[in-house]
Amino acid sequence: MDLAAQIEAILFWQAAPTTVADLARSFAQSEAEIIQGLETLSARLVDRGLTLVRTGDAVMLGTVPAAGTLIERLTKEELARDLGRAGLETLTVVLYRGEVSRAEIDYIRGVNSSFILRNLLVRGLVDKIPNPTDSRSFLYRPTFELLGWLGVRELTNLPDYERVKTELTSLVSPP
Amino acid sequence: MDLAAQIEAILFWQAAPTTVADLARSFAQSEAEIIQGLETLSARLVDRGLTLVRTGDAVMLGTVPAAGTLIERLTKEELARDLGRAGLETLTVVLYRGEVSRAEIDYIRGVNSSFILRNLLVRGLVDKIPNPTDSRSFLYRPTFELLGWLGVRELTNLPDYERVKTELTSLVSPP
Amino acid sequence: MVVDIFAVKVGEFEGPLEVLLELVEARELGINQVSLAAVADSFLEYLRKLPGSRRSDGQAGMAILGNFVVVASTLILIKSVSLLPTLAVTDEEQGEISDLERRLKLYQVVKDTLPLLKAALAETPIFYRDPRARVLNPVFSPTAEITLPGVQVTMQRLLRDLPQLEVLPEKTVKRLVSIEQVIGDLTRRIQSALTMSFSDFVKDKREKVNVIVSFLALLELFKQGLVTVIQSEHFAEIRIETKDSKTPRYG
Repeated sequence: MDLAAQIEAILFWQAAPTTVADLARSFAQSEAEIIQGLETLSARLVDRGLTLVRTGDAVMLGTVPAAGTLIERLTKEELARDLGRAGLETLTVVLYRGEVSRAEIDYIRGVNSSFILRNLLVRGLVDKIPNPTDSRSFLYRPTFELLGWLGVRELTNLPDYERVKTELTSLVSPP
Repeated sequence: MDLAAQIEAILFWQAAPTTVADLARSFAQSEAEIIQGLETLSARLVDRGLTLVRTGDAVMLGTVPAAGTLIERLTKEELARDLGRAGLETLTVVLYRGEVSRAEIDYIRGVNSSFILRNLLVRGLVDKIPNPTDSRSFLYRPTFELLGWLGVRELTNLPDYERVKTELTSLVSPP
Repeated sequence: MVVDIFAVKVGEFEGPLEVLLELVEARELGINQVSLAAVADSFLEYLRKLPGSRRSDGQAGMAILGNFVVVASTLILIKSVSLLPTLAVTDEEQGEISDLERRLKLYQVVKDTLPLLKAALAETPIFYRDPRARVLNPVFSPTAEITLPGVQVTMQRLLRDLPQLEVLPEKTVKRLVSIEQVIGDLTRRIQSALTMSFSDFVKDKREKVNVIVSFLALLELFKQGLVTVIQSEHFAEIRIETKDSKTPRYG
């Protein structure tokens, strides 16, 4: 069994976001080799029922969107397509900025976002990590769950990703 | 996408043994067609990390036996790792609430707890029982072993039990 | 149920940038100082009507109103400068003006992206395996962190961090407290600049003077009737209240 197949088995068993670093440690391989293995796996999954989803440096196995209609019917789980405008605005900022502080979200939206952020955290659509430049605050970032609901395998597949990201970034930190 | 790929997606997501009859119903196909699809899927899974496991007339997706040693080692490592803040928080909520749904844990913690709950389940610190008010979800409760470890005979012996219970109840179910 | 109370608190409010952008876009204008000056009156008018209809929204409504007032004060500044280019503007004020422009452009990018995101959410999702679905043979494996004192401290922290009623951010409070003063100062500055350069205006069309007079009237209205900020004691909670609207008397 080659590395790609072994990675597939581990990702299936974990059923949780797994970083490239974690995989490298588990297999005692370099991160480059793991990335190579992930690419092989990804290529193998073309036309299959499963797909590899990536956020930042983590990966997770998911079902292909084409199989989603049936599962959607079976789960009866509705995302909150009732996210509302506040939710959608906040998700847009988090998705296209990647990792973003609450201060920046508030600045862009012009209103306090603490309640909507808590709501999105509870729903598992965003998660928070300590802010490396300010230990008292957090950075918010998209989760696999969110990418799943959007049916995209990685952030770069979001609609108009490059344009929107560039516009937001240049306005947030002007040259 | 063909039937075999769709079956793969469903089995992946179900994470439980599923009968051919169930699959036939879900896909509105004959059992013969489902069996054909399962054979195609089985052939495709050769040399991959996943395999089709059959028990009686039920099938499920599992990891290949060759990955067993690795998974065993990773499980041991996972069990030896510290719970961390997220784990302690979740465990604390389960202890003070006694029997609690994931939605309520998420609300009290202000973040989603799916992944950390799995960790607590694997460690035998909490177990889950069907939710009497919602058949699609579960309630989580502390295990006897956990109470033994903490040296409390009953939950009411937890520190500040009455005060915490009152505060949580007033917050969780508003007047 | 838990989730329901939460939804109410999150509630839907139109934010100030959303309103301002709608005003600018309704006139098919780009985002710049000129267009902001052009919609300042409409924005103040919107704000004047806002509190009455939202009085029942309590604390959250107050916080929203606070955000509106902050944007309004910058718009008043922009409008004043546009009416009287000779009006002296400090660097800080100029900074506030460019900042509002920039935020509005940012908000526009976000707003234009919403339909794309909505469309993506309507697509079929990717599903994952539920990590809790199949946990086989759990082995009781406690760790040294799990102690009664640890559990007690953790619960205290959780209770402390439960969502509280919205508290206005300090910066907003500072600006709210001084909003009347800001308007008062500006009104005086505009009036003196107007006296000083009145001859310039006479050369211009007569309407311009009318515009300035009516804008001053609007400011006056704002000052007298729109918003009262109440702080019962130092560090106490700030409350913004609306007075019943009375028709101001202007000669």
